[in-house]
Amino acid sequence: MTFVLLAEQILNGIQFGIMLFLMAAGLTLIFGVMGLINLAHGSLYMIGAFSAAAVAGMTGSFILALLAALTASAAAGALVELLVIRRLYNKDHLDQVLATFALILIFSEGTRWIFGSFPLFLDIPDPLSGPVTIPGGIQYPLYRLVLIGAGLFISIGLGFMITKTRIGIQIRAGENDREMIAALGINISGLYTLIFSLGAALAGLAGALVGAIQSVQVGMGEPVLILAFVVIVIGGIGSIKGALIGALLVGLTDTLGSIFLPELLKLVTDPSTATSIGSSLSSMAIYILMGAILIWRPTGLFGIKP
Amino acid sequence: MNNIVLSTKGLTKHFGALSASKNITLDLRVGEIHAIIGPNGAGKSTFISQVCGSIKPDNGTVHFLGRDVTQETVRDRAQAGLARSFQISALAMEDSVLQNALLGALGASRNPWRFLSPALGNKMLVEQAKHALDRVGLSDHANKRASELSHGQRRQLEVGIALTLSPKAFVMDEPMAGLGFEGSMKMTSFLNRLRQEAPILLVEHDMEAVFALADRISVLVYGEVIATGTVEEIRADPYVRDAYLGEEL
Amino acid sequence: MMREYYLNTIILGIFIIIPIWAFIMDEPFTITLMTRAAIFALAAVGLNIALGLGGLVSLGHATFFGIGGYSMGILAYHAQTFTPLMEWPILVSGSKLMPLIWINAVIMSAVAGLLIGILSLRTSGVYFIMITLAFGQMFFFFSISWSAYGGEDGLSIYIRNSFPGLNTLVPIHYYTLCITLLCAVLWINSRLIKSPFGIALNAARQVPARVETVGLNPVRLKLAAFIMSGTVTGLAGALFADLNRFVSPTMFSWQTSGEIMVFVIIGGVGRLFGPVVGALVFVALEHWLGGLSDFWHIYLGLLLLGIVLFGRGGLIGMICGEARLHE
Amino acid sequence: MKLGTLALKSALISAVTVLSSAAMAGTKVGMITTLSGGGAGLGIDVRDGFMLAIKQSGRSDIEVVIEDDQRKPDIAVQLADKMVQSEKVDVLTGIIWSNLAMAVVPSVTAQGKIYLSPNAGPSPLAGAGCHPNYFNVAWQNDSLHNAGGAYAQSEGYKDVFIMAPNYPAGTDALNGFKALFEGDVASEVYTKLGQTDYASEIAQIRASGADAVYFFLPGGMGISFLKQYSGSGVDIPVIGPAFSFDQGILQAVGAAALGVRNTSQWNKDINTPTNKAFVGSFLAEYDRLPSLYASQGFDTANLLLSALETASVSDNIGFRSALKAANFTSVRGDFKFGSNNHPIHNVYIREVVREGDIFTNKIIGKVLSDHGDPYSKDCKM
Repeated sequence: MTFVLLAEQILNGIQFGIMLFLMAAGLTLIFGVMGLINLAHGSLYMIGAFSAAAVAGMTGSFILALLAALTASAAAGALVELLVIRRLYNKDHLDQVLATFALILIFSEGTRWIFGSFPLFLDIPDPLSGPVTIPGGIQYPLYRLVLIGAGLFISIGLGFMITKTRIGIQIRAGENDREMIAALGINISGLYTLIFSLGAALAGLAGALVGAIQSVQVGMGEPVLILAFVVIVIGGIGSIKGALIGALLVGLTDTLGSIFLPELLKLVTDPSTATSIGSSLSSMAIYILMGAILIWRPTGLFGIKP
Repeated sequence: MNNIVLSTKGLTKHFGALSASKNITLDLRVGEIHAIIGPNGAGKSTFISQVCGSIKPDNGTVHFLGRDVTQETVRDRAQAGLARSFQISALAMEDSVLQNALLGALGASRNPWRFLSPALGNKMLVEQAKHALDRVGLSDHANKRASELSHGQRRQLEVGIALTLSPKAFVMDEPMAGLGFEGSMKMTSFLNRLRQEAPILLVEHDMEAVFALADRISVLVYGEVIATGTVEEIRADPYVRDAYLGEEL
Repeated sequence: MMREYYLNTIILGIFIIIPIWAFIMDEPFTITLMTRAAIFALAAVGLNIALGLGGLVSLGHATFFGIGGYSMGILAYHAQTFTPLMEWPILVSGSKLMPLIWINAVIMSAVAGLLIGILSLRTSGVYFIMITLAFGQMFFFFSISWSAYGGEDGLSIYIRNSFPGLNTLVPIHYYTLCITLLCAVLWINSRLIKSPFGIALNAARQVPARVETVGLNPVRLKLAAFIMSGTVTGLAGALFADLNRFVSPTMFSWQTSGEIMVFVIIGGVGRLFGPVVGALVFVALEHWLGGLSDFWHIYLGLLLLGIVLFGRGGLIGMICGEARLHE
Repeated sequence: MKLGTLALKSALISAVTVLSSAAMAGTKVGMITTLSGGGAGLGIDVRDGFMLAIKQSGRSDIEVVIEDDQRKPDIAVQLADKMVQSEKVDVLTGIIWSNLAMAVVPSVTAQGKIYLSPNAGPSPLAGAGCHPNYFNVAWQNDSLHNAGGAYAQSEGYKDVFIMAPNYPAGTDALNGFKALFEGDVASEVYTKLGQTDYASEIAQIRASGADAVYFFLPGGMGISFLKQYSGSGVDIPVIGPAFSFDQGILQAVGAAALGVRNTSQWNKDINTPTNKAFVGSFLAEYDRLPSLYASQGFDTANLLLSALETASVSDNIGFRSALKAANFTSVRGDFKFGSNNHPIHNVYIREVVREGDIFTNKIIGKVLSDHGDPYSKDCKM
């Protein structure tokens, strides 16, 4: 295991984590402020990826594709919030899980109906394709570096928005005390719609950005959704800081686990078994991590104690 | 002093910078009603929660029946015979009044692990529950859903559940709230008789009831007991009048 | 509003009349569909113990469904290949006998329920939903890579396991077994609701603080409910595997957990026959809507959404109104 | 899910068929295949290839019932029950995936039905679990991986990085590769099934110093890997089985796949009249180039048709020997069944090229001739 390989893997883990954060940030905000579990967040990720792929296919422009992803997912988010989600705020978690599970079915089948069962493709724009050499002699795909940069930029922006702006103050007020924002005379339903479509836009952006290095297909959102849930549960639901740390933790555990676990096992057993068991363990690793953290701290790392 | 059933010594609890209880020392003796009064936010509920075990104190001890129970759970204390009624009704609202009372009887029997025989077919449990309902005047409502009870009736059921436990001491958080005049009168006379069965630590806002019932009164202000004494002593205490009773008297 | 009792009788009637009709008309596939509905119903009745009575929103009940399935798969696989299941410390061989498989499924699910329950019940609310989901995912990924028993490919059992006195390969015989088990569990469940345990559990769901102040342990009550719930769903898993003569990691997937939950919700949470109605409606929709449109999941989604938003208490709630008190 | 029942009934033609001795009562075929969800493209191609051959035969006494298994084993099993119990079919076919085949085939063959596999060839069904009612018209799963190993050997690669998802077909794939490859394995990596990001594996490839990469990543996994690989700057040559480079999927992979060598028993440029006619008529009928899967569906139907010429399905033993004779012209060229009813055929190496706007394959050489599978020795029937 050379330094170069290790450094590259850490970068991979960070890149994965940052993309998870874009998903998780929306989820955790929506839960923190509105108290809603949204399983359909993965569908918004998928909507972002499909809109980007469709627009890129028509215009050939990656920028337009990203804009389309943002607009489409934010619009879908706002629409869903107005039609369905706002009726769920006062219901229990069970109803929320079920209703948003129903939304997954509707979105997935609807997308399949419109775009068919075959995967779409979205290419990395030429200026961003290919590898670059970064200090330390590491060759790394430029696009992935851009993803890390973009993700960090958005995280900082989000942090700024939450701590410094009027909207952010309202959001934090809403997390602490829902009645308080009503007392402050803030238009709650407007604020809720705004937060929901902000979360949706972040998910859609993540879908489009990641879609360029993966295949864009129906059902792409659910695996990411589950990971994003793992992230916010580890971080503590409602905490943006927790989501960021949780996302990086999950990204690094997943990436490094799949490399180190087989290597570690090779010390005690033959290579073939080691690879096989090692990769099984690594696919369970983040869930084991999550289970362990919840058993240690039942409300996650930065969660509010009951 | 073996007529002391329940006592606290130096109970102290901080929530961040706020001290909810400061060095509270008081006791509850056989056959008495000891009332805790104080303005809103004085720390009465926090104190009761520490007595019953749902909040652990930072400092100080709770003794029940001569035993240090400070580290014991709510359940341990309940099983030892400490019965609590809640300020905000904690009832199984979807269930019938009788089922709520049955829960108490079930707790007293300490054996909920019976899976196939209907609880209503168990004579002993049902008798116990019905008897308790009878005593708090809810027999006519036994088959109503708890959610259909009036606010006052819910308070009565709270006390009824406590009764099924045949406890050694009661801790009651505002049992008169919402009872109305007649209800308050009935409850007052009921508690008056109940003290012979087991002493009552009573938190109450209804001063008339408190002065009618209490053998002793402790006044809690900002988490501190500023005075303890008989009704007359408390009425006469200028400090108490100043801090709390004000023009009410 | 119809009395729930009458509705339940009608539902049981459907489960008896349709298969008999199908048997007379020689429509074995209809019997297979009814068997599927009965097994799904059993799985959901299991979940309903945790969900409806205990208030435990478990998004990981596929764990038990899968454990039941693999109990059947592993035992039958060893019997089929004449290899011992275990040689040390004692020799254990596989089995193709259903009662043995069922007992094994129940015990394994109970053990899993105990372990998962103890850890998960430290949390509550959303965290509970998510930790049960995480356990489900652990089992899912483990089963995918457990190559000894087929991994992702799953295990195929060539001939359905046997039950003394019946030819289980005949659809009506196997159906009889499944419906008998379903009825037995429903009967136990109806007793359970009214038992001292049921009353205590019911209160533990609504007001855990009250349960604690009468000296009972609400977490332990919920744990017991979670274990019972798991064993019933595990039993259903063993039956499902035998219906298909096949087990695979799909049984562990979170979509399976979601579907079991959907059965309960469609029918009505906490209602004795809620899961049964839900499973029946689901299998019927799958069959009829699936025949009409490729995209039948859209309609299923809309139906679910309608029930959550507008129908309090699922289909049973819509027909019979609010649940009656258990008198 | 009933997508379409094709019953070509015409009084005139059926009168003719009644006269032809073989299939008096008509033949009912049940096709269970994947028509929705991930991997639907494969099922659609098998179906279209199969139905094209049935249509070209002009026979009206063959009814094909088609159902969608959604790539879920339990649905497939349920459909198989329905086909056998309710539709009462004589022959089953269509399954794409090995795990679904393992769930369905043993039980339907045990119930006396004929099963013709147009795609999956899991090793248990070729070895100890073989059955006289089971015929595989595509390949045994190892076939293309054996060829991958043989090709790497013939190219003189010394140190190969091999990779597959962590599931039985993945393990089989890598073992299949190693069977005919004598050089070193730089590293053997198992990825998660359904994995979409291969950054970590690509980093390992970069660090490994291997002189070639062999990978088996079916479906969307292959698309993701190739797109990421081509953007990573690693330029170690890549070899794989046909599955990730087939006609249906190549357009999604795009230029990233250009130049990749892959193994296949068929390609559209195999120069036989049968194949040319197939490619032309498929293009005319469906307005797209046929894929490997379409060719397998077409072969499967033609095998069935050839057997129906000489025997009736009701005569199980006679029909089986008619199938075993494989008296039809496969679009892949030479074809016969081995003792375990699995194909013995040639396997070629192809290269991904661009023809106008379309990415496609061309054959650049033959890797294995008359290749069977190693499991036939375990098959006792």
